[in-house]
Amino acid sequence: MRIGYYPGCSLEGSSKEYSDSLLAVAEKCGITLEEIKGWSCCGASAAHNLNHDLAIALPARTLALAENQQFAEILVPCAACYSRLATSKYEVTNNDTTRKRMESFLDLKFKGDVQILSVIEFLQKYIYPVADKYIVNKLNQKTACYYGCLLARPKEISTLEHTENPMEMEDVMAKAGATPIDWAFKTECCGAGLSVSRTDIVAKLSGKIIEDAADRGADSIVVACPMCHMNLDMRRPEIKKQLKKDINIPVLFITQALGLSMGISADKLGLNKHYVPTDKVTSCIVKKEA
Amino acid sequence: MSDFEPKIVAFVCNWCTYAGADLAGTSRIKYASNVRVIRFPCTGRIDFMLLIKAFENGADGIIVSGCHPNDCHYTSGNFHARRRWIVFRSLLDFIGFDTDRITFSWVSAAEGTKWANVVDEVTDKVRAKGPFTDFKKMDFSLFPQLEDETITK
Amino acid sequence: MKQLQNKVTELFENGTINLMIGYKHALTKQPVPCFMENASQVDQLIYTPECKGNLAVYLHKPEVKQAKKVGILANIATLRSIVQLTSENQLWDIEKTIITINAQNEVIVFASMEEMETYVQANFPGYTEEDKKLLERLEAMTREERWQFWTEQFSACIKCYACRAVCPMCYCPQCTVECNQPQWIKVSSGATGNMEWHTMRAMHLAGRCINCGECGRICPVGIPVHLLTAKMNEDVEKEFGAKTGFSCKSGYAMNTFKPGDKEEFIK
Amino acid sequence: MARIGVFICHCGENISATVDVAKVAEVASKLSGVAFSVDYKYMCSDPGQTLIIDAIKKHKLTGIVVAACSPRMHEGTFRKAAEKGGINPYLCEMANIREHCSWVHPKSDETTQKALDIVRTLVAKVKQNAPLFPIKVPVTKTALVIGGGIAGIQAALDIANAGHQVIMVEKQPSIGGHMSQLSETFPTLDCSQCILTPRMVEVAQHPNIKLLTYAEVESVTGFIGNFDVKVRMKAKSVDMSKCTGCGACWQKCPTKKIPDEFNEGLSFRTAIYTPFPQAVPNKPVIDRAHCSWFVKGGKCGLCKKICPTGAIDYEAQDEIIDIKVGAIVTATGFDLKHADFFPEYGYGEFKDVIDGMQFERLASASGPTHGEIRRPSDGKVPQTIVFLACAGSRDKAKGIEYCSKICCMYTTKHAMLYKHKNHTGKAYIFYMDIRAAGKNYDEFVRRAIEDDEVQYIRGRVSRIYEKNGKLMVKGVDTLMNSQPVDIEADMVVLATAVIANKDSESLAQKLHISYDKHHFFAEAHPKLKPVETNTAGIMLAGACQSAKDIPETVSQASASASKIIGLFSSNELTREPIVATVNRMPPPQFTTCTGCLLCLEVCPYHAIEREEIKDRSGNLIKVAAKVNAGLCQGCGTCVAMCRNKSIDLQGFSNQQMLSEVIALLNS
Repeated sequence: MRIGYYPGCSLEGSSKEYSDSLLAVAEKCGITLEEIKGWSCCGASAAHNLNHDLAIALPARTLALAENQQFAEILVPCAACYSRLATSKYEVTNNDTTRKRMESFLDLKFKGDVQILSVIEFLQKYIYPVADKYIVNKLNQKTACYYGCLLARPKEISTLEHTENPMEMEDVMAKAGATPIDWAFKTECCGAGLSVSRTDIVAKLSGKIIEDAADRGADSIVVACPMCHMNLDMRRPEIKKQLKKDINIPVLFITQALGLSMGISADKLGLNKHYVPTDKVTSCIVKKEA
Repeated sequence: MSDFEPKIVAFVCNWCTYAGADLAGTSRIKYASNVRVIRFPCTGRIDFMLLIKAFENGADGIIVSGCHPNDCHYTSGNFHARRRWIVFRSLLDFIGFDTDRITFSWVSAAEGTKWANVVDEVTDKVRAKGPFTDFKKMDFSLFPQLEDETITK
Repeated sequence: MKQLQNKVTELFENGTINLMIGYKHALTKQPVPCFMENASQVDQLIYTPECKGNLAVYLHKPEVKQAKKVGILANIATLRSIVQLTSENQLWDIEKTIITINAQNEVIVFASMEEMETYVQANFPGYTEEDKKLLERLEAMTREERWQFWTEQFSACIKCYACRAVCPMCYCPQCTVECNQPQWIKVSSGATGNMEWHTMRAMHLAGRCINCGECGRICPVGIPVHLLTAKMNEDVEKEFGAKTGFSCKSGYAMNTFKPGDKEEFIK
Repeated sequence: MARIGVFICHCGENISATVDVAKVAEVASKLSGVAFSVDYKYMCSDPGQTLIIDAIKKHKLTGIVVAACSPRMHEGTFRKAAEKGGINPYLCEMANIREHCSWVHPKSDETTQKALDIVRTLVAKVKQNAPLFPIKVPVTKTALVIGGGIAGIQAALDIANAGHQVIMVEKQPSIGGHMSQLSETFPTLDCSQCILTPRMVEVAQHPNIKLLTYAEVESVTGFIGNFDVKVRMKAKSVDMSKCTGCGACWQKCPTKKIPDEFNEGLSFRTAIYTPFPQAVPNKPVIDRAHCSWFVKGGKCGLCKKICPTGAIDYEAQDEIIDIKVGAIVTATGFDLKHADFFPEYGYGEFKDVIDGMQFERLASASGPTHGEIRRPSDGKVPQTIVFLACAGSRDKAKGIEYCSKICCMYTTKHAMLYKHKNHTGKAYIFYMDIRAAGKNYDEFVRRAIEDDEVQYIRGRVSRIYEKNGKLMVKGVDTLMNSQPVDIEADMVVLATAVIANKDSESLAQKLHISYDKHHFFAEAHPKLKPVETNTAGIMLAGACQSAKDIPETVSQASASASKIIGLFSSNELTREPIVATVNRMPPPQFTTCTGCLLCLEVCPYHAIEREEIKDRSGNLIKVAAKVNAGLCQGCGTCVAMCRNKSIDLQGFSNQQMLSEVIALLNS
C-alpha cells in the first residue's frame, strides 16, 4: 500500500521537527511515505475567511493530484491542513455542483476516493498495531494529550469517536509508556489563527491550557498540530505575563514522544528546536522492561 | 392542424388531487376544458397499463397526480407509485416513447390554483406537440403502402 | 465430466434425488436440457461453456414438482434464478439439490441455500459486453430513432410467447395477457398490442429479472427483448440500489420505497 | 342487460348556466345500456331524491349515475337514495359535472361536451359495478393496555369506567411508571405521588381491570376487534395469592447493595423487593439476576424460611398466557439518554453530575435524602447548582435533532425547588430557548426568574471538569456578546434527552405498527389521527409516541380511550367494502395468485396475509395471498403491483377503471 505524504507549509518551515520526527518514526516501523508530487498550499487560516471557492479549490487540487498519482491514502500531519483537505473532500464528494465547478476551475478530474489520514488516524492504523516491536523505552511521565480545536471537528468529517472528548492520542501515549492525565482543555482553542496578529488573545487562551496541564501535574504536553505547538511553545513569555507565573512544561509533537520511546535520538527528532527546554522529558525516560 | 384540441386524461387520487380539482371548482378558477379526470383511491392504485390503454384509445396527453410525498392518505401509496413511475418512465423513454406526453405532479387538496396551472400547461404543451399518432402509425407500419394522411385523419 | 456424472450417480444411488435436470448433446452437438430419472441415464450428462440455457424454468413444471427430490445442474444464471425464486416464495414445495461447476472445473454440491447464496454473491456476473454495447447504442440514439427501432422490432413479433415460456420468473399460472375480464392486451398480433405486451413484460420483470438473456436468445424472429428487462434492471440498481437474484431474503425493489427516492420529473 | 338511469342535476343554475343539461340528458339516454335519463333542478333535494327512487322502481334500473357535484360532497346522499329505490347503494356513481366542469369552464359547446364525456365514463363504470355489502367484523369488548404509567392508567380507567373490560400489562413489578418517581409537578408544584397513587389504587381495585404486573407482551396476531395476544408472566418467585405484603422478607434479605432503579441508582435495594413503598401491587418479587439463591445456586433461602405464609416459590417459571382483546392502547413511555453519551460533561465519572430524573428523586420526600437536596458525592448541601436544559436534545451532532419538550419546564421546576429549599443557594440554567408554551407555563418560568432569582444563561456548555473540588462549568452567554462563562458549581443537573424505550422497536414489530427513525411510535396521521396507529384498533398514548408532559399524556390517553369506547359501542364493526380481494376459483386452481407474496410488503396496513391451502389429509398444496378485510383500507397499491391481476379492488376494479378509460376516449 502506497501512502502519499502531504507535509504542508508548516512542516517545511517552523515545524520541521514534526516532519522529521514523523518520517523517522515511520521509517523505524518500515513504512514509506511518498510525497505527493506538485502539492500546493491548503489555504488554511486565510482562504476560507476570504473566498469559499478558493478554500475548496486549493485542497481539491492536491486531492486530484493524489488521485492521479494513484494514492489510496494520504497522510496530512498538520491539523489545519487536514481540516481543509477533509472539508474540501466532503464538499466535493457530497455536492455534484461543487465538484463540477472545481473540475472546471482546476481542469482536473475528481473521483473523491482518496482516504485522508490525520496523524492520529495514521498512528492508530499503521503504528499502534506494530509499535510494541519497536518501543524500547518507557516515557515514564504524566502527559497531557492536547488535540486542539481542529483534529476532532467538525463531526461531519472527523473520524474520531467522540468529538468533544477524544481518547485516541491517549491510547498511543499509553503504549509509549506515559501516563495520560485526564484534563479539561484537550479540545479547547489555542488561538492559532491569531498567533501573529493578536498575541494577547493567544496568551490568554494558551495560558489556560498550560495552566490546567500544570495544575494536574503533567510533565509534558503532547500535540499533533504545528499551530498548537507554536502557540504553546513559542508564546511562553506572553503566557508568563498573562498568568503572572512561569510554567516550564515542555511541549512535544506526538511523533517526537513516540520517537523517544523507540529509541530515536533527541537530535534526530528535533527536540533541540524547541523554545521550552525538553530535558524534563528526556530525563524521565527509562528502559522498557522486557 | 391549428384548431387541434388535445384530449388530456388525468389519473388522480381521491384525497389530494381530486379534492384539489374540487377546490379549483368551488373557487371558480378557470382552466382548459380539455382535461377529463378519472378518480382513483390513491396513486398507488394506478396501473401503468391504464396509461398505455389511454394512449391506445386516443388520448393525446396524460396527467398523473396525487398527494405530495408524506401526505398520502394511506401513508405510502404515493411513494410506491413514485418508484413505479421512475422505472416506467425510463422504460417508455427506452423504447422511444415521447414521455413529454405524460406529466406527473403532486397536487394537494389545497392547491386548486396549482391544479388549474398544471392542466393549462399540459394542454398548451400537448397542443403544441399535435395529436398523438405514434401508436396508429405503429400499427400501420405493418402495411407500409398506406400513407400517413389516411391514418391520422 | 466424469466427476460430475459420478457425483450425480451417487446422488441417485443414495436416494438424495429422483430426478436430475442437466444438459446433454443434441444431434447437432448443441447442448440441450435433459431430464434423468435414474442413474442409468447419467452418462448422457454434460457440462460445457456452451451450456447457457437457464434450467431454473423447469423447476415450476408440475412434472418436476411431482418428483419432489430434484437435482439441478446450474450455471450462474440458473443459480441467480433459484435465489430470486426463493425470495419470491416459489420453490418451497420441492427438495432441491443444486450442483454447479466452478471456474476451476470443480463440481460443487451446495449443502445449503446460504452456501449457494454466498457462492452467487462471490461470482456475481455483470452484463455481457455484447449487451452493454447494444444498450449503449440504443441509449445514444435519438428518441425518434429508438421508437423507429422498436417499432420495427415489435412489428415482427408473432406473439408466440416463447420469451415468457423460457423465463424462470414468468411462473404465473395465468398471465395478464390471458386475462379477459377485462382484456388488457389484444390476442391477435399487432404492433401496438405487441408493444403493450413487451412493455408489460418488462415492467413485471423490473427488479426481478436476473439477466440470463434467455428471452432474447429464444425469440424466433430475433427481437432483442432481453434488452428491455436488462434496462429495467440497470435502472432498479441505479435508482434504488437493489440487485436481483442476489439474496434469498433481499426484498423486491418495486414493493418497497424510500421516502428519499430521487426523481426530477414530478412537478 | 344493464338498465342504467342517468340523473342530470342543474344545481340551481350552478351547472345549467354553462352546461346544456337537457342535451346531456338527451344524449345520455342514447348510450348503450341507459334505460332512463332525466334532468332536474336540484337532485339532492327531497323531490330530486324521490325522483330517483321512483325512477329506479318504475324503470327497473340496475344502476344509476347522478351527474351533479363532487362525489366527495353527495356520494353518500345518492347512495342512500339508491338503497331506498331498492338497489344496492354501491350501484350508484356520481359524475362530477359541477366542480370539474360547469364551475371551471365557460358556457360553450365544449363544456357541454365535457359534461357528456364525464357522464359516459361513469355510465361505463357503473355498468361494471357489483353490489357490495358493508363488512361486519365482530368485536371483542376487552382492551389491552400496554404500560402502567400515567398514560396507561388514564386510558385503562376511562375504558373501564365506560363498562368495558381492560387488561393492563406492566413489565415492572409495580404500575406507576415515571410519574411515580417525580417530586413535584409543574406548573402547580403539587406532589406527583399525591395525585398519582390514588389512581394506581383505583386501577388495582377496579372490577373491570385485570392487572398483570411483571409481564410483557410476547406476540400479537389478529386484527381490529379480534386480537390474539400472548403475554409472558415473568416468574415473580412469590405466590401472589399467599403473600400478604408484610415485608418481613425484604427486611431480612442479605443482598442489600443492588442499585435501586426507582431511586435512579442513588440508593440501594434488596434482591427481594417492592420497587417503592406505595407500589401497586404492594407485594415483592425476587430479582433473580441478583438473588444469591439463583446466582450462587441454592445458597441463602432466608426469605423462604422467614415468610409466615410460605409464599416464596423458587421453582416458579415464566408463564405464557393467551388473551383475546378487541383493541390495544400502547402506552409504554420513554427513557432518558444516559451516561457515556456525554464524556465532555463527565457524566458517570463525576458523582455530582446527575440527570433530571435523579434530581427528582433527590427532591422527592420519598427519595433517598427525604427531599433535601444533597449532593451524591459527600451528602453536602450544594451552594451552587448549574442546570443544563438541553443536554443532547436539538443537537444534530449528537444524533438527536428533536426537542425533548419537557426539559425547559422541569428544569425551571428543579431550580425553583432548589431555591425554595436553599434560599442562599445559587441556581444557573443554561438554555437554548425557553419553550414554555402551555397553560400557566410561561408564568411559571417568569416566577422562577423574577421571584426566585434563578439565573438563566442563554448558551451551551462545552465542558465540565473538576478543579479544586468544584465542578467547573465552561459555557457561553450568547446574549452577552458570546462571552465565555465559567461557573464553579457544587452540582450539575443535565436535562438529558427523552428517547424511545430501548425495546420499542421490537414491540412495534410485534404490534405491526410503524415507528420513526428515533423509534418513537408513529401516529396514523400527524394532524387528524394523532392517537391511532396505521394498524386499525391499536392506539397510542403518552411519551411512546413523542416526548410529552403529563397533561398532554393524559389528554392523549383519554383520547385513545374514547376511540376504543367508540369501537366497543356496538357488537360489530362496520367497514366500507372498498377493500382488495384475492380471486378464488374451484380446485385444482384455487386462485390465480402465484403466492409470491411480494404484496405483503407493499401494504401499508399489513392487511395481506399468507394463506395455506391444504388438501383433505392436511398436506400443504398451495400458498396464496389473502386480504384481511378487517384491516384493508382500500388504497389499491397491491392491485397495481400484482403482476397477473390476482388482487382486485372492490369499487375501483380493473374492469371498472379500464372501462372508464375506454369509454372516456371513445364516443
